[in-house]
Amino acid sequence: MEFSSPVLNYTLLSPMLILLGGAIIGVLVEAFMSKALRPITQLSVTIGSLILALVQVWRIRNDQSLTAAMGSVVIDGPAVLMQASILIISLISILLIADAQQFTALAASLPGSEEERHALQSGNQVTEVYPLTLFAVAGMMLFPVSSDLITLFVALEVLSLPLYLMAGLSRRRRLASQEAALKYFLLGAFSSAFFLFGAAFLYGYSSSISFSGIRSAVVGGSGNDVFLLIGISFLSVGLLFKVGAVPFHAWSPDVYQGAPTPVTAFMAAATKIAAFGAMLRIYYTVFANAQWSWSPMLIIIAIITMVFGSLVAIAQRDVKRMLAYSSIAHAGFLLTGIIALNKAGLEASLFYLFAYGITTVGAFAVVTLVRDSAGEVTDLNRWKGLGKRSPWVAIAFATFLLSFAGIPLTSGFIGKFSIFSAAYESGATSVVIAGVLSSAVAAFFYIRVIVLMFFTDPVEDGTSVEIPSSLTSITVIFSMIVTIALGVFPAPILDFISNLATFIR
Amino acid sequence: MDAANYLYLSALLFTIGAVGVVVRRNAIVVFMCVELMLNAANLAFVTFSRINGDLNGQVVAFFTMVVAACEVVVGLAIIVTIYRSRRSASVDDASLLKR
Amino acid sequence: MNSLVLLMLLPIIGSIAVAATPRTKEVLSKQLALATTVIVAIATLAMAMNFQRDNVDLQFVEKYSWIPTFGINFSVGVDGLALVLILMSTILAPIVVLSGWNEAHGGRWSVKTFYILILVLETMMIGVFAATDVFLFYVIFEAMLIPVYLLIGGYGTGERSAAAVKFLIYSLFGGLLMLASIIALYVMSGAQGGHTFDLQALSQLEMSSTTQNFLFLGFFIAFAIKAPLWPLHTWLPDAAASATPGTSVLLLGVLDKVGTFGMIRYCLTLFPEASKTFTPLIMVLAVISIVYGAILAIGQKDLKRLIAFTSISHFGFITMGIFAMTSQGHSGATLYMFNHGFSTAALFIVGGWMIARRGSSTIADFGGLQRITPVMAWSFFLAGMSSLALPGLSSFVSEFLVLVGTFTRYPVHAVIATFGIVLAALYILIPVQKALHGPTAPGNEELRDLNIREKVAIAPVMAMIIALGFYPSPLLNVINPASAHVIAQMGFTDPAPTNGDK
Amino acid sequence: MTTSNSLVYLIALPLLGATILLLAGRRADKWGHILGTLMPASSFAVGLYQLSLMLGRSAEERPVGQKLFEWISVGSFKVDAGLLLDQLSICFVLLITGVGTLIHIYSISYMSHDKDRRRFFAYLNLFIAAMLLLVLGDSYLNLYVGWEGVGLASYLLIGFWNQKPAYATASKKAFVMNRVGDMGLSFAIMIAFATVGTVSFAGIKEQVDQTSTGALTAIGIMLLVAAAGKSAQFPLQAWLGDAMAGPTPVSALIHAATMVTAGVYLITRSNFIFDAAPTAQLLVVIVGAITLLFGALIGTAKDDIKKALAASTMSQIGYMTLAAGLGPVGYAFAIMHLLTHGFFKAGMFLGAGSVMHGMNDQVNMRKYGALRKFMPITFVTFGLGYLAILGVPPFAGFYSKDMIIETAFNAGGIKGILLGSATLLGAGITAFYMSRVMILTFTGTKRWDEDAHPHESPWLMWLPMAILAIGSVSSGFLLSRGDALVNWLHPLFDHHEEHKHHLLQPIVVSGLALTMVAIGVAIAFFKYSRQEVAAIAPENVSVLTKIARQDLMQDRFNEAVFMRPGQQLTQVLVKTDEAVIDGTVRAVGQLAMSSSSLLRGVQSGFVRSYAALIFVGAALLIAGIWVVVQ
Repeated sequence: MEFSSPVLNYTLLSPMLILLGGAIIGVLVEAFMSKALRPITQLSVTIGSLILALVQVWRIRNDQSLTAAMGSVVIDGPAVLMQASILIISLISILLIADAQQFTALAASLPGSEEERHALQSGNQVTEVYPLTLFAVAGMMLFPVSSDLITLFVALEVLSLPLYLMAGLSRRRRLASQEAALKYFLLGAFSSAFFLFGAAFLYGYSSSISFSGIRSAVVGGSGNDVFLLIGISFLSVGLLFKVGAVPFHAWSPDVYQGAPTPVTAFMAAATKIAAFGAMLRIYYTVFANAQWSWSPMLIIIAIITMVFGSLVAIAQRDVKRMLAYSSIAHAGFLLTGIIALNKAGLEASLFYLFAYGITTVGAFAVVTLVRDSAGEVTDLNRWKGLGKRSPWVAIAFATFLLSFAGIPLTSGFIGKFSIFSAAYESGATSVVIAGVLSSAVAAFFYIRVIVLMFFTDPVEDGTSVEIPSSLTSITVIFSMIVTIALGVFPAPILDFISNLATFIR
Repeated sequence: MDAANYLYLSALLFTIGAVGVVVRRNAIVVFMCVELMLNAANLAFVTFSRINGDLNGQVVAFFTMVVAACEVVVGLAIIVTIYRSRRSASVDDASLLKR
Repeated sequence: MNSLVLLMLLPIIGSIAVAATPRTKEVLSKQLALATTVIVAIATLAMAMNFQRDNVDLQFVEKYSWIPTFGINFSVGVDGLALVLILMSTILAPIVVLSGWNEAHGGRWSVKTFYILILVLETMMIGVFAATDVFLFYVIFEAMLIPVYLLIGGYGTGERSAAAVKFLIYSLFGGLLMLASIIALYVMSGAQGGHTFDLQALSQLEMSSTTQNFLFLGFFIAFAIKAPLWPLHTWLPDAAASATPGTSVLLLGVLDKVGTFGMIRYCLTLFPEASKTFTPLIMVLAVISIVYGAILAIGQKDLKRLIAFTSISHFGFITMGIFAMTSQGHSGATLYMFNHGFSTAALFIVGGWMIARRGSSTIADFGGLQRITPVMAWSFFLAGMSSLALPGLSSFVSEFLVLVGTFTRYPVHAVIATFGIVLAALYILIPVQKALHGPTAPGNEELRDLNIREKVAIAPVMAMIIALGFYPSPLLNVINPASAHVIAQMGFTDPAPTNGDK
Repeated sequence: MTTSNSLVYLIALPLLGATILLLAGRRADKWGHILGTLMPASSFAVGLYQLSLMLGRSAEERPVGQKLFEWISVGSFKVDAGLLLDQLSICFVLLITGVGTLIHIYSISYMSHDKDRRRFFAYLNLFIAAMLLLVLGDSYLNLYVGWEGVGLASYLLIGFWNQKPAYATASKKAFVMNRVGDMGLSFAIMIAFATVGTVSFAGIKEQVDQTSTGALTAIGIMLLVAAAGKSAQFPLQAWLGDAMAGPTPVSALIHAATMVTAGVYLITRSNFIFDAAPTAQLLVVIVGAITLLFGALIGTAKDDIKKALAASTMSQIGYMTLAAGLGPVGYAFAIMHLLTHGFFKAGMFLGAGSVMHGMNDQVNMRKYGALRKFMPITFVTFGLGYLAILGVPPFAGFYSKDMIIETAFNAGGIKGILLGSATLLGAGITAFYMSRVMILTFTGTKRWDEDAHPHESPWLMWLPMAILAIGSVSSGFLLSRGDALVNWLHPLFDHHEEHKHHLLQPIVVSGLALTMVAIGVAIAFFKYSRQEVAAIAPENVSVLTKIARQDLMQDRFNEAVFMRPGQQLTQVLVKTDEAVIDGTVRAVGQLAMSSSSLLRGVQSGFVRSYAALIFVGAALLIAGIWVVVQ
């Protein structure tokens, strides 16, 4: 049999290729560059490739193609929007990652060992985190645009594996950090096994691994429904795990807490976009006609997720954990966007993902600022009176929290409103009501933090706000501006989204 | 012989693997169980490819092996670091982060 | 100047000016705030002059596209009802600033922050009454909570942050229920010819009676919490007890009016049928609020809490008047909103001065003030008389209109409510006797009487209370057409005299 | 109806006075009392001027009105700020301003030692203004304004010395019990509007024929409640005794001459309603009868001179109410007794004040005695008033009271007998307790405190007493001469049933009355003049006396039935609000909290349990989808 050489549309793939290229350069830099120059070079390479990729995405924003890579990658409006959001989020997260204080000098060394201390003193700070990030970003870019099972699976792994490692790189509380990495890895692998198994049955059902093939099988209704159902449920397990929906959420609080905060920020924001992007594409295109089967379960999961997340967050005493649970709750809200299964739902989800991502990065960025001699302070009780110590940081954090809570004039409110109205439009009233009620519960713990910061007096325990570099401040300020701008004048973005938000099949 | 039996087998292997993940303490073993699950999936793919009479399934199987290999690299790296710092490969010891 | 938007901008500009002042120049920021509020008040009066009384359509309408994707406009306009409430808010603002000249000093944050918050709040107060786009209304309705929350939590006394949180959670909860209803309306409007939030358009929507009932509840509960109506009232006493007098005035005088205003503007306009369905229940709740609030007021030992409970009773009257669906009840209720603003303001302001001087808000700590500080005592007494609706004072007109209007359709409710006037005599005269009469209580000997600033601040309120008692026509002439319009839209007509069915 | 633009001045002048005195503050201390006295005097002048105009017109032309402005107008509910001066209101206007002026004059001297005299005059002026509004308002709502206005003024004046807690309480009590009555008035107005569609006197009068008796009865009963509250009639009488806490001139003006008679005015003014509602009318009579005996009995046991007089006031107003309840034949006599009573009771109160003035504000009659030598003028004026109230011819009471007794007997049937005998009995008891007052105060031996140096009061005080004394001598004769008052008021009332069946001839009535009086006086004489009076009230007295001393248990009753349960209810509700309603809210919060910490348990920290969670989740998911599909 003769093979025909694959036809690739490099322009459309360029954003991802650029990132991979940058990543490889990063690896080489790590290997051969002198330790003095390494950090700055890595940073510039990373930022450079991210910006380049962003530019590329902007340039291809109006191109549409099902055959960017022999039909395994689809580039359409939503794809562009998701990739753009991922890149922007990554850019501002990189600014946080650039703070070397957060990362262990030598991941391979034993915690507290001579080796580690030496590496630290000699300033022999390894910077593998940058290429890892780029690989992860590349994976995230690929995940929502892949249009066959292989690509989907590969992309999933490409985005996951670097994250597993990054989770373990924290400089302080390394044991916890490594534990986080372990948990994340084992559970991630576990869930991707489900994912793969589901993929196998979809293949079995439709005798095709391309989305279009599966979709036409679903539409046609030919084939063994049992396979389809097994396929859908197991594939969903893999995806729901990534987005952190109950009961597949268990990893996220631990990992969010254990991982270095910049990584948490990156992970919490970007992974959600990638995973939801993929979900949106799969459920809106591939499974759309099988809605009868999955919609009810997804509704239940969504409700459980938002209620659980909001409730458990109340009792949290650790900022990062609290944010983790709040992100679980938000996963629930985002699921309503998928349940909606209409254009409004797609637009709303895309807006929500972007807005939420920005706010999340901002919030974690603030977390990196509150420190004492031993590093970050994540114990909420020690955040008391932050508003007195450094009002602006506190105000920024308050803004992010209010946006999470969905108070009007913040991006969070527009997001909630649009996604709920989309869900209501599709008749999923129960989800909307559950969402509204759990928002009420959620508001409670966000406000508690605000009270803590502004209305309780500071305790003198060396907790202070120190800004590592102007990069972090850029992130915070940028996120704050976007959060408010999207709340007050969302019109331009919304229009931009609604122009592009149509899946091509 | 009926290809469906291979599916039952793969389902069985998958379940064994999943149960193994839940019950075994040693990180390495847990990881091996995950590998078992992946291979169960592979078996399913191959079987289906046989049933459907095209090669896609087998191609997938190859990809999966590669991916699995990468996972091994990352996984072992993490497990080894944990082992070195904790002197134990039991996943139950690693429970600092909870509630 | 007939632009509501400009009117809304004025306080913002003022707040920016205040923000620009150096932290040390506290007096300057106060003066700026005062100047702004006075200008706004004058501007509002000027607009009120140009208001065409007998025109029931919205006036001073302005409309700017805001979020076209969702069909949201920044559209404002007023009818008699809204105009009267805006007038009340803007007149109260300078009085609050002047009377509470020093109340920002005990706060967590700088004095100027206090006035920035007040001015921002004033903008929102105008906007919330002027909004004719449901989304815009909701946004302001929710956003308003933040400045009030900060004012209570930041400058209040006692359990201020707890009270502030209670207030916020209560309101947010109600707001979210309302949001659910708003979403439903929005979706339905989309299904029936184009997404919109325009009040007029939404009032035309077709919907099943069940839907209408649920959506109505979404709105009504939000408003019933704001107003507050029994049994959703428990946040108010705490909030009022911890807030500064000025904040309490704005809270009870203006913000809570948003609740009763909303009942008329949104519940009745958007869900006429559902309103009728729920009227029996609401009337009962209103009557309970009247009596319950009064009795609890009698039982209070803390002056601020007492005033808060009297307001619960008064809001009962307002709600009753609204849902009685007679022109007397309706106009009475609206007039009541206005008058209550001033009589409660008077009580809180003067009470606040007493408390500030004595350093305690426990009624038992006062005594014999009539001889030590006659002017202050008299102001308090007059405020009290207005609160118990003494004929010849403004509240009497509104309260009696509500009662008469209710009686013609709901005699039993009206009769029970009327017992409230006896209880009112008690809840006012008991504190009056304890605080103003009797022998001079220890710790009261040295109290100062009102100074010029305070006299200037309270004089207009008192003037208003007396003048409107004898000559309410200017307001009634503005209110009547609006109320009549609503009643007509609801398809009600006043019951004709029965002659006892002879 | 002819209009007059000067009516408003009647009210405006005293109101202006009050405003000036209150706003001017201490600055006005020098001249406050002068201004305060001039204002009612000048409205008295205006009143006389209006009277002269009235006399110049034919009976039908006499009523004049004045519309000031549109007060309230919503839908069909239209009320103008309008005044009405007719034959009835002019009587009141003159009484109020006339007696009022005298009492102002009296107060100048009586209050001269009080540093708050200016404030006192301000309150008095406020009262005059409110009272005039009450009698001049042309609709029930306008009347209501004056009605509560006098209530306020009375509250302020009773509590004038409110630094004494007891006095402050007394004033509060008065206001609250009045409010109960006011509630009745507002009910009446509401019913009127709901049934008749208007609240103006004229408007309702026109429609009486079209209106059902039931509605009218309801209105009537509610008006009666109002009247009872204001006029201290049974069962709302309890506040009057305590109201004596106010300075004596106040008791004279408000709680004897004018305000307490407002109830009688209300009933007379509403004659068209009561005439058409027999049931309501009957109730009026009953209330009147009960009260006149009730008050009289209390009077017999009081040692406090002012409280004794207050009790007698209550009883005398009972007479008026009774008369007003007898319908067209009674109204005029009610008003006549009201006027004469205004003179002699005010006079006696001022007398009492003068006595207290001399006795260091001692009010206990057992500490008086033999004062006639020391304050002759007071003795004479008081004495004349005494004779008047007894109804000894030719003094004022003789005319007015006998008319009422006679009309009562002539009410016909068993009703007539009962009422008649009640009034007769009342006359007898009145004679007894008034003689008791006379004897204890002016005759017998000195029972003074050591520091008492009784002396006649200055002319500023005895002059008004003298003038009132003249009134109490002559007024009855003048008013009844040729049925002057009856004819004067005649046009206001419609006399469709003019069939007088004379049960007893006037002369017989007078005879009976005088006999009763004689008996009463005799008993008093033997009980208090023949034997020594104890300076301290004896405790070993009959149960009846004990009860009478406690105002026939009225306060006990109110406390037991209203106050204590009320207080308990309040306490319970306060606790409930905290525990139950707010408790529920807090419970919800608690629930969230606890469920939160419960659910946290899921996050055990063991990776294997997380894996198990995923495993189970996947199983459930597949099962769920399966269920859904089947």
